Amino acid sequence: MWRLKDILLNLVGTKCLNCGHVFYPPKAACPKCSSRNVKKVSLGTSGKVITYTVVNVPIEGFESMSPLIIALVDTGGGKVLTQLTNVKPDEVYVGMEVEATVRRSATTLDGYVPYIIKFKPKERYS
Amino acid sequence: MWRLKDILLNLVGTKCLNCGHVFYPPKAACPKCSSRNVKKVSLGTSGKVITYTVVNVPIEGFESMSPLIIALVDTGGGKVLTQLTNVKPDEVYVGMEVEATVRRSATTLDGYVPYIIKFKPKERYS
Amino acid sequence: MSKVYVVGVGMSNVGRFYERSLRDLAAEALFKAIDDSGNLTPEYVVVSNMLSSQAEQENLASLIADYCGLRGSSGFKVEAACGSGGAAVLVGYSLVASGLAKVVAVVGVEKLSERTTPEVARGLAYAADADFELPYGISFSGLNALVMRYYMMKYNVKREEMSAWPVLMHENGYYNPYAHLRMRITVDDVIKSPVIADPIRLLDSCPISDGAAAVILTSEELARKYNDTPVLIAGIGNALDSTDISSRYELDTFLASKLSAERAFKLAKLSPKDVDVAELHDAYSINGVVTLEDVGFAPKGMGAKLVAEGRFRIGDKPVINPSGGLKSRGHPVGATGVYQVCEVVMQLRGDFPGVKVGGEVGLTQNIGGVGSNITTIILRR
Amino acid sequence: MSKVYVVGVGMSNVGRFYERSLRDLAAEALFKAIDDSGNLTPEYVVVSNMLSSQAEQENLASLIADYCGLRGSSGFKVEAACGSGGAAVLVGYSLVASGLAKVVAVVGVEKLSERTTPEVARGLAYAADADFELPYGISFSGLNALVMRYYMMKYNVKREEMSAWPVLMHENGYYNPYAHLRMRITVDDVIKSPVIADPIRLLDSCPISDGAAAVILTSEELARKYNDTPVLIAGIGNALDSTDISSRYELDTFLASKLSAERAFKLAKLSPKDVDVAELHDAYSINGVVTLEDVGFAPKGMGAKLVAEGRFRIGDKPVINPSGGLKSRGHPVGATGVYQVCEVVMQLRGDFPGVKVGGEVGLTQNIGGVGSNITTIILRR
Ligand SMILES: [Zn+2]
Ligand SMILES: [Zn+2]
Repeated sequence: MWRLKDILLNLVGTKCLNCGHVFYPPKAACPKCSSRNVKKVSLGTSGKVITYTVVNVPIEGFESMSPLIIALVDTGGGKVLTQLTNVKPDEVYVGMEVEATVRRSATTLDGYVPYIIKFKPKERYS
Repeated sequence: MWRLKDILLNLVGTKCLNCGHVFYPPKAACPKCSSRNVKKVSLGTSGKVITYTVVNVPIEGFESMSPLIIALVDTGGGKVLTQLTNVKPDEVYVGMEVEATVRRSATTLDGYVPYIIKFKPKERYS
Repeated sequence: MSKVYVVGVGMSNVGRFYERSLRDLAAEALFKAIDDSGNLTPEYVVVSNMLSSQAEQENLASLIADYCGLRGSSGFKVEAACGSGGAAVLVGYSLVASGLAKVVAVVGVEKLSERTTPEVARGLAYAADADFELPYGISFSGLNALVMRYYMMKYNVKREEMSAWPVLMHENGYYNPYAHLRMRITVDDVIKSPVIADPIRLLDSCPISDGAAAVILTSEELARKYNDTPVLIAGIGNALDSTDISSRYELDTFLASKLSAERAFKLAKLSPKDVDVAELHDAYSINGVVTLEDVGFAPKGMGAKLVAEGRFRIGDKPVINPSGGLKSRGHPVGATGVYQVCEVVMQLRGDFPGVKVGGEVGLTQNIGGVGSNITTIILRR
Repeated sequence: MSKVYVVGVGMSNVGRFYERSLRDLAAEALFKAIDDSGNLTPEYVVVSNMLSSQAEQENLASLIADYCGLRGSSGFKVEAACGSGGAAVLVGYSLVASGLAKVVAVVGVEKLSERTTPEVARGLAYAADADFELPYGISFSGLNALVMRYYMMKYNVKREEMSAWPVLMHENGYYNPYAHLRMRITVDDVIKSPVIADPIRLLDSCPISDGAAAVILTSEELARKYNDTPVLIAGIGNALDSTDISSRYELDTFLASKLSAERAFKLAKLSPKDVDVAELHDAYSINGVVTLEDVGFAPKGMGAKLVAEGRFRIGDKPVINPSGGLKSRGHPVGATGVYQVCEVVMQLRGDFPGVKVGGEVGLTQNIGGVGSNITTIILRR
């Protein structure tokens, strides 16, 4: 997991220099045009909820964080699967504006505690 | 593991009723003639060491039992992969006479402690 | 390309069998299939399975073949998450069509009842992206829930309409003696069932099951010689999409469902309107509805609505999931794609012991991941 | 049967790459192989891997294909324990020979350096019988040690004679820029190295490595059109023995080695004396020695003695493991069988960047388990 720290903490995606397509997670070639001429790009730190779910039946290791709010967030740059935090399940809606924040994930099965980007509701007046 | 309790504790193999071949572990058909006409048989409780090893580099979960003496024992009925116990590594030899005894294995990854048949040197005068 | 036929099928019951081992279930299915074929001896044993690593067992082809008296035969395991079964049938097809083998057994098996629900849920998430999705704790239900919410909003589909799918599945599965969950349910039952991953409810979800299924594949020559009711694999196709859901082009369609179906139809020189009976992969109601559209049985956005209007049941063309689908028959993960082929072959032969459809042309579609690995197979009497 | 050619090969270095991911290694190998083929686009991506479940990742075909810009292609994983790579090449062969695909990529990959040694040792034991062998704590080294002691006693083979194998491997691997362990060793080094599982010592054992290798397979038509140096897959065969060691007929021979080699030679219409160069699967010295005999390069009981007498090195026929074998090149478990094919193809083309053999006919043999799943491949210039 430590191998991925920079990518997970900076929301790094890939941009295709051939066709311009931007995608996350990063890949070695473009899914649209197969070009290997791609570069890493930052996806930005805010976006909108495209769709979301509230997971009541957790997978092993996430029991104590349950229920989890998982969302697909469009940052303008690309879509990111993420957790929402600082918000109650019934306050989330499609189209909600959110911004990135660093939080800890569940301990992995081998005892590592990864820090990852989650998203919280955008603060409008601060 | 509890599913296997009877088989592991009674050293049950299979005998082919078509060609007479006996084999362990038990199978649904005979490896020699493919007949499904097979029945469970007890392999007996004593035998001779055909070959053995002393494992110094343990797999996960067996660290505290290391070094393990593992042997292939011919019970007359069939060959059985097993652990030797009540004996030091440098006392084991090919051809050694051994007899079955019930011991505990290492805790499985999900926390179960299985009891299994191990073999110990045959006591000649008791 | 040489023709390949299914000449034997065998299934264990689907359920939770605490007292049975993986090899025991596999042997039941394989022996039944061999007997059904007129006692052909497989040269290859291709095994499909996803999660035997949770029971610390790999090398399944050797394990199962030797347990079943086939020492010295050939084989290996094929894995494509929940789509392993369909992929393995494709491999078996290619072994026969290439001439490498005359008789191939494909054995799908899964045995998970010894693991806890969170363990199995984590295992199923191995079909997702371990680096970029697993750290968020997303479950397989959760990933499909993202699709379901998106689809329902985009096409203005009501909860009542989505619920028609599981009701139909249980109506069909009620008559299937192999099925895991044999009870009828109502739309009201679905809507009141507990929320697993909003908007997915318990009765939108398939059970995770133990089970094994096997098919015997052979060449035209042997098929005619040993069997009165060979069923032709007229078309077969597989397609991949991203493992992650973030980089998908569309959330309301499975690219790999479309592509694999197009490939299978092209090979078979047939089209969706020719299909009499299909087994689709409804791990969740939303998968059934979306692939109904992607295969070409319903216009985009209309899948759930058409089911709610009464389409796709016995008497219609095509009939969808007379087995009860994953929802009622159950989902023995790596075996599911092989169950589907067994069921459709029996429908075309006329000896399926549940809801009977008949007809000339059948289709199966088996999904791995959230639409990331899909195999479509077209069978013809 | 249609002819199938290898027209592209690609390998990553073999070693322990803490900073690299599984998909990253796979992409390096796949891109190199595609470039080497003259830029053919694979329709199928067949992945071989044994233990990605230890990193909680399955569904590798989708993961790797999409990471490499091949969304919409077809594929799945093939697993046969440490023999996964050879089995995957066999599947790729059948996809091309059947006409299902014109261009197939087979990508072997393994990435274990993030796990501890006991974890990996337990994982490798998933190739054994989880019900009847794992409860005894037997390691993979231990199982092979049972074979080694039996063999040495039966044929009166001395420790010094057994040690000639790893010495030759390191002599060859020293010149292989891809190899994991590039150092020369002596018989004395072997005899004084620590005991892992008596009588197996550290220098009898291969390292467990990270690495990825890929081959591009295609039909005769495309091979001639796009490539100046296509290498024919003249023969291929796989065989299974029991997963457990208890029920074996013989301990000093691998039935599956013999059977798979016979099948491959028969298809190629060749015999062991025609082979110029071979890559055998020496996870331990004893495996190299036993399969040297079972393939037909040495009489039973004479394998170790002949190596100690100086046979099988450069200038002899056949030359065995000019790559350095698993002992020196390393053993990236599910990728090893694909590495072997890359290496022999390069030998026949004349562009292997280490010890060069040349010749017309090459052979690879890849073993899963303790001889329980073996694939033999015969390549011809
Ligand atoms: Zn592009
Ligand atoms: Zn028999």
